[in-house]
Amino acid sequence: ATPKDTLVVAFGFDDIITMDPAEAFELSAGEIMGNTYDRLVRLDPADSSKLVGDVAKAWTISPDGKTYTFELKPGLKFASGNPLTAEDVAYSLQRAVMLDKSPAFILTQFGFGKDSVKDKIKATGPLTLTMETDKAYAPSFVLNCLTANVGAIVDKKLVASHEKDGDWGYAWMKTGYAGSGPLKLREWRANEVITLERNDNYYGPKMPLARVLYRHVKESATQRLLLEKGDIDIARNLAPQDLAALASNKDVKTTSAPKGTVYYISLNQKNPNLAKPEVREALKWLVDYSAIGDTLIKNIGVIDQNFMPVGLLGASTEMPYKLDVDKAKALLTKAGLPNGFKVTIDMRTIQPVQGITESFQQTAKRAGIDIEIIPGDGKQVLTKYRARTHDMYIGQWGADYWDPHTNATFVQNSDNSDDAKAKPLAWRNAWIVPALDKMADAAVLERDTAKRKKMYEDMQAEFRKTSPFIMLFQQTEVAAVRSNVDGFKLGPTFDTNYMFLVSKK
Amino acid sequence: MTEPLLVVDDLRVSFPNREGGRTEVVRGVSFTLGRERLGIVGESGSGKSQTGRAILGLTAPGGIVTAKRLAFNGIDLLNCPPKQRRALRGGHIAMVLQDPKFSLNPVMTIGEQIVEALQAHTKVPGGEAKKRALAALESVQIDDPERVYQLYPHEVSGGMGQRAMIAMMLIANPELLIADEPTSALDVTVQLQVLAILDALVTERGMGLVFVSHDLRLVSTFCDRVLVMYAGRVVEELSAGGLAQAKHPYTLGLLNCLPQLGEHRHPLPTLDRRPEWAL
Amino acid sequence: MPGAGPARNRRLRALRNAGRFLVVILLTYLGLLAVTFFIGRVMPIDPVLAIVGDRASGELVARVREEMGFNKPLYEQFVIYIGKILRGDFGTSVLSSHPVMDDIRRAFPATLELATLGILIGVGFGVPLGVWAAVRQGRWVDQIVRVMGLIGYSVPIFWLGLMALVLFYARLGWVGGPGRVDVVYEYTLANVSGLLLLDAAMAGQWDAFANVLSHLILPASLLGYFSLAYISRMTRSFMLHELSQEYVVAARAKGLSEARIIWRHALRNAMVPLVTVITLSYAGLLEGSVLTEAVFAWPGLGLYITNSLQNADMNAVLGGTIAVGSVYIGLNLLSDVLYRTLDPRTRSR
Amino acid sequence: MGLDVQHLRVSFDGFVAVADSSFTVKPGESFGIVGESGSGKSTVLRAICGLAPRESGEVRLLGPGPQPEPGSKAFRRLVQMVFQDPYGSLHPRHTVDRLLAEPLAIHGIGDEQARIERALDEVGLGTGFRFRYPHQLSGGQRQRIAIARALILEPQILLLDEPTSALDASVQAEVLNLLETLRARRGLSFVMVSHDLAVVTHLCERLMVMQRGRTVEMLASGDLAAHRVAEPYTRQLMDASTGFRRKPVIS
Amino acid sequence: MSTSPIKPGLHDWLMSDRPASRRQAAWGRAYGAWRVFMRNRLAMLGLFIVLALILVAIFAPLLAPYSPTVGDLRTTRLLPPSGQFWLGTDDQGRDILSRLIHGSRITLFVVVLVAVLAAPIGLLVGTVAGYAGGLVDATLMRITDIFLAFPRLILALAFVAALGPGIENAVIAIAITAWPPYARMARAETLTIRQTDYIAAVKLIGASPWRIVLHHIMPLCLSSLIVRVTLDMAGIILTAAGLGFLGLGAQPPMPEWGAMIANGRQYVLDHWWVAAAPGAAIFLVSLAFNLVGDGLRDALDPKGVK
Ligand SMILES: Nc1ncnc2c1ncn2[C@@H]1O[C@H](COP(=O)(O)OP(=O)(O)OP(=O)(O)O)[C@@H](O)[C@H]1O
Ligand SMILES: Nc1ncnc2c1ncn2[C@@H]1O[C@H](COP(=O)(O)OP(=O)(O)OP(=O)(O)O)[C@@H](O)[C@H]1O
Ligand SMILES: [Mg+2]
Ligand SMILES: [Mg+2]
Repeated sequence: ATPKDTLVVAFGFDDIITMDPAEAFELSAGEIMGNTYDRLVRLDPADSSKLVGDVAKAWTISPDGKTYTFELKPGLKFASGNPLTAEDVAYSLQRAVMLDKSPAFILTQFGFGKDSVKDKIKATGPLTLTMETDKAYAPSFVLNCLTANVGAIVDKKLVASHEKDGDWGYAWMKTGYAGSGPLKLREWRANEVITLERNDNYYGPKMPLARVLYRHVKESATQRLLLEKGDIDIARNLAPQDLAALASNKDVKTTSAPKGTVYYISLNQKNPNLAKPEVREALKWLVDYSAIGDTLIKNIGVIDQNFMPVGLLGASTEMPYKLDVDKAKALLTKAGLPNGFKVTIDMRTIQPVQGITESFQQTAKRAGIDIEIIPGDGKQVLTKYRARTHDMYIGQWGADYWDPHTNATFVQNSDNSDDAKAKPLAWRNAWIVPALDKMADAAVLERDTAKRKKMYEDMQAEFRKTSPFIMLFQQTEVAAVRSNVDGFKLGPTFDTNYMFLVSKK
Repeated sequence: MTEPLLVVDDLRVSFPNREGGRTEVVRGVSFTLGRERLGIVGESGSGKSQTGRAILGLTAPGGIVTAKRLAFNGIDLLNCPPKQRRALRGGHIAMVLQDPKFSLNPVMTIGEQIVEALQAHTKVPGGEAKKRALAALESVQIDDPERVYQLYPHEVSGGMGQRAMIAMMLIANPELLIADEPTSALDVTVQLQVLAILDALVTERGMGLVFVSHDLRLVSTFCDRVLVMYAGRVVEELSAGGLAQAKHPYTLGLLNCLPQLGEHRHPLPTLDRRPEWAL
Repeated sequence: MPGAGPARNRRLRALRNAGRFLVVILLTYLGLLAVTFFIGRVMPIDPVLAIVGDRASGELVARVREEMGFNKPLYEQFVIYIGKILRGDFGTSVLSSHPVMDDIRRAFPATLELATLGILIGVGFGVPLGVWAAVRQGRWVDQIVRVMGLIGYSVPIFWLGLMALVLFYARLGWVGGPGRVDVVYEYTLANVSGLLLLDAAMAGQWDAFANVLSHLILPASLLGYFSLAYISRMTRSFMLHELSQEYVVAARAKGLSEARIIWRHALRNAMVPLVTVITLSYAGLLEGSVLTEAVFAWPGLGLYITNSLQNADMNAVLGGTIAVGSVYIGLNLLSDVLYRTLDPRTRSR
Repeated sequence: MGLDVQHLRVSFDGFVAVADSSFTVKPGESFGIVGESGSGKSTVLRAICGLAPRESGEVRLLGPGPQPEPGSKAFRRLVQMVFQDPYGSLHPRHTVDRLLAEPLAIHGIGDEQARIERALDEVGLGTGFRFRYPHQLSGGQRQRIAIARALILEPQILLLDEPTSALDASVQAEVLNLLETLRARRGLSFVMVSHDLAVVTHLCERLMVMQRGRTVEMLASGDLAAHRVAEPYTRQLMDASTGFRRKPVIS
Repeated sequence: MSTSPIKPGLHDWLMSDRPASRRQAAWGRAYGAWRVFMRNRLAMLGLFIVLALILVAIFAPLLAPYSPTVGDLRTTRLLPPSGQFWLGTDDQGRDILSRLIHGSRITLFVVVLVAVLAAPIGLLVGTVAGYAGGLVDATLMRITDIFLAFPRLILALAFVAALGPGIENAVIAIAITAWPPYARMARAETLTIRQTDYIAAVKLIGASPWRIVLHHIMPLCLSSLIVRVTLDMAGIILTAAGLGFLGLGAQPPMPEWGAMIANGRQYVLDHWWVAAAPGAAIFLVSLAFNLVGDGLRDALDPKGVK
């Protein structure tokens, strides 16, 4: 059994590489950041489609749409006891830009450069802060980006005290903690345990429990046994069959939420066969969507044929494709490949990806397409994908921040050369459609939300028809929870899986 | 005592063969032994060692031993309980094995192995046992018993190993010793020393000795009686100094074929084995 | 041979042997380093990806690659790599953000504890079973030991592990579940050596000790069962050889009891080759068993190294390799020493 | 062909097995070496044919014309050796046929079949043994095969390392007779090692007595038969070979 | 007692004490070994299983009731063993029995290839090192040590990663990690063999070192090697399986037994048959190889053949 004042969570978190919000970009790390750091604004825990102020009490946008002024809540304190001021906020955002780690682009896309950030983001008073963007972006876009972990507020005094050789405290922050969130990080032992404790300095409602302990448990079956036995309170990485088995257990309930992660198969346009529009379409008719949805991803995902996951602005539920071998065959004949062709697919050996790939292989075979599966593990498949040397690739894309623009990567590609600077997903599949690219650029500047939504819907309509992406499903995160645990709710992103609301009976 | 020390009547030892049947390697050997020296000679494979082993009950697994009578001091060896048999071994009947190089446990010191033999039969405290072991080593004419006591078998020469083996087998004062070619691995000079030790034991302690060898001349100068074996049978029995009376062509052949110092026989006479000998 | 001459000779020889052994160790380490380096280069995994993740832009990847020195010529990288290691700097693990040596110091005791108990179980049951099978060669006991051993060898360990968990943990509740210790003890148990059993015992926290043991016993038994198969098989074959030796006949001729002959005489000789088998099995367990560690949520070396390799976290892989290599070298030395003490023939001359 | 050994010295890892040994074997002569176990007899033979490391000293073949170096392939055709242990000197997995064919193959001598059959005949075994394995042969038969193998290259000098000490008395006589016949037929030179004086004097004209790696005495067989020996050690050996004599019991 | 399946004339010809030709002698020896082997009932059982495996592999398409690669997600997924699917179905709705039958080919392929690759490498390295001694020995043994000291799975993983996935590469990777123990064993044996008189005798005849190693030493190390390799078969299958777990063995949907087990791992708690069936198959085959190995040890013992 678990201690009364401790929430024990079994969670596979071997992806975490750092605890620095300016660098942390992994899903599991996002959850820790979400619980331990405050930011200017965050998604409303009660209704995640709404934005609410976190440390910001209010904000205004200048008429030209370029200057944002935030007013902070008064009397805030960090876990360390230091007061939280506008200075800290400015420092935190500047720090993220200066360090320029993976998630920094979320901020720098607004035109903050290493040399200009100090001028563009600055504290204008103890509790006021201004931020100046280079263009008049859609405000929802800007604010959504600020909910990301990279916008987390760190304790300037504390971080500065650990600074070495002007590293902005980077070395210390990898495992250190300098936040003000509802929980504070006590310890992170990679692949072993993460311990969060209640932060008594938190401005909001205090967590009813004293601590949250994450234990790294990889195997779904192991998590299930632990949960059944009551040695953990929440199991986070259960496979469909284990979820199904737990459904009949009185002591356990499940909760789920659609996540911003979509799974897809992509077709490299460098492959002459895959570059044919008819082939692209034919392959979309060769996935047995409904069977996959009812079996392999049951409970953990829902079929989705659009690149925008449900929950984001402009998401679509159009699903024109289903398994239709005859149609695919006709398209292949039209493409001059009546007898099919041979092609490879790179796949990570994890479920449900492998099951889906094998199913796809079987259905494609029925139209004469011979798919060779190239399995790989860890970063191996990814290395190949990023080098564009694959034929087909199956994988997932998770939202970087809670705004539709995060998935424009599916359509944006302005430079298709091998040494292009930005390498979005469209580039990785050598797909270049200038019209869509432009439309994506325009959408972030559209300040009318309704119009902006329409733009994304149009993009997706085109995308469904011609893109070399076979969109498969949107992930649903499911957690199995012991029945004595209350208040646990999964958010649309990992950053919004709030643990501090949980209590135990 | 009415019965002799050892009675062997129609001893047979057989092993399974590859054809699925059994082959008798000792075929009806009979003799009795008092407190005397009995020699057994024969060529390699004639069944000498198997005879000795059968008496101690050390026939290899798979072998079957039968006899009309096999008795030691009136105890029927074939039908007595295994526990009694084991108590007899070493304590009352001992055997010096053919090859000292392989008969000593390579990872135990000579001393340990001797003490162990003693303590298997009598309750002797450690200190006393060591003393007795040293005495035993000395009795087989080992010059520096203290040192040899601590040596491992590989650290002693063949002659010393053989003597240690004899000391080990004699320490429990057996009434009967079966010595299986105790000298064939040794130098001529050492050979004689070992024989002298055995001889003294018989004359001084009144022990019975079965001496196995393939060297007829040596055996006949050493033993009171000699059995000549061929193909698992005793083909002739000779008394000491009775070599001249030997009649069996095999015995005669054995006697003849050795080169002798100062003799010129070119070519040497050889044995012409006749199939009827083996019948 | 007494006298000053041989004694000095012996000392000289000992010195020379020690020197030779040192060179051997150094060469082995160098080889390990070179092979690890080579592996790092041939792996078709971009190490930068472990740092920046999937969603980073091409620009960032290029920049980090340069920062990490991955675009220098190979020989230069190798020199830098060797130079750092000579200074004792094994670098920082990309994945855990900790110095690699810290990680190893955490992961290794977990594996060590598991492997040690495992090998104790393996030897404790394997050797007697092997002896028994040898004594009863060809009889049903022999067959049962064989089949039992082979099952240990061929049944997938995760399957056995999960089934054992279901039975002994979930149903019967006899043992602790996955993980090294109950959550309650997570921050109350003294942590000095990282070997929780030892730490608990030294701090006198006997309830914690019992808890640690209850978590340890199942995976350790499993590993023990796994090594038992091999150990019992080899014990049997060595014992068969020993039991057919003349000295066994001689021991019988002395009138020793069968038990003494088997355990004192034959087994003592069989132990000589057996120590090598046992130490090699132990080394195998100390490499860490990825699957056992996964099933039992055991934060050990096997998972650490595998995970690092799959993310091309080569510093960590190197640290792990050095740890495993050192264990191997150490155990080799140990088996050498044991061999020498067990077999007097190797001692003198 | 004869053999000349001068100041031979052999040591193993610091241990001197043969300190200083010199002797000459005339062509066609049979020369014996006797001594206790471990005195270095085998080592002398092994050093002659290059199986033991020669630390110093010289080994030469005596005969007309230039002579091959010890250890060379040509030397091997002229000097062959028969080992002490008939059980250990034949490869356990090779048939007699293979054992005998091997030297022919190495030296590129044709006419295998005939030569093998002839060699088997010569050692009195006949072709029935041709496809047997060593473990299917008795000790005497093995020693005959070993002799056949040594002879199949038609050497001039045969080194015999206790060729009969592992054999029964009766078999020993057969092997000794065989060696004698072969020597007469082929005109071979023998160097024979044994610890049995009777055996050595039976076969050799001259002999050398060794003790602890040194030559103790060099004498002719006739001297021995007539008990004309100088060294006490030789005398001791001589006495021992007459059999066991019980010391008078002191009562 | 001996029941000979061979007619008396042939039997006599084979068992002849005096074979007339090399061929007859060789056949006779093989026949003798076979007779010894045949008398070992357990070894025969093992051989029977191995032969059955070979036959199953050869006739897999005829024997398998269903396709090994095609299943129906909707209707036949994860069905327990029944009259229709004797061993049940897997998560793709494929018949497990059919997969096992087809997988026997791969298992055989792996086992044979590893044996063919690793054993000779180990044998060669070990015998050469043992016979040559000195620098050659030191160098070869250092290399062996490094390979031994290296975490095996890492080495295999790295090689597979470098060579790319696929069962052939997995086999190569396993072979690369499997040879060092054989080398050590062969070296130890060589060290004793090279001291023997029969090696001295062939040296005397003038045989070159290579000839001695290849013709005289290797054959002697061979029997213990064969025994050891057959004992290792289970280990080999399972290492392949281990790579399969990590996704680096066979390419899906190949019915490799290890990969099948790996796949079953997820369903162990509720659908035990998915992993149990291939597990039992591996057990049976490794038991068979083990029994054959023991039988071979007896039959190859030089003193065992009359
Ligand atoms: N365990 C066994 N299985 C089968 N046959 C055996 C076994 N032990 C011995 N023999 C056979 O028994 C016969 C007699 O062997 P024994 O050892 O008594 O001969 P020996 O007269 O002592 O000869 P040696 O002088 O060589 O010692 C031999 O033919 C031998 O092969
Ligand atoms: N390869 C070797 N390494 C070390 N020492 C050796 C070696 N070969 C022989 N010796 C030693 O050299 C000495 C002489 O040995 P050698 O074999 O020549 O004796 P021997 O006179 O033939 O004895 P035996 O009658 O027992 O055959 C012995 O003490 C032996 O231990
Ligand atoms: Mg005998
Ligand atoms: Mg010798």
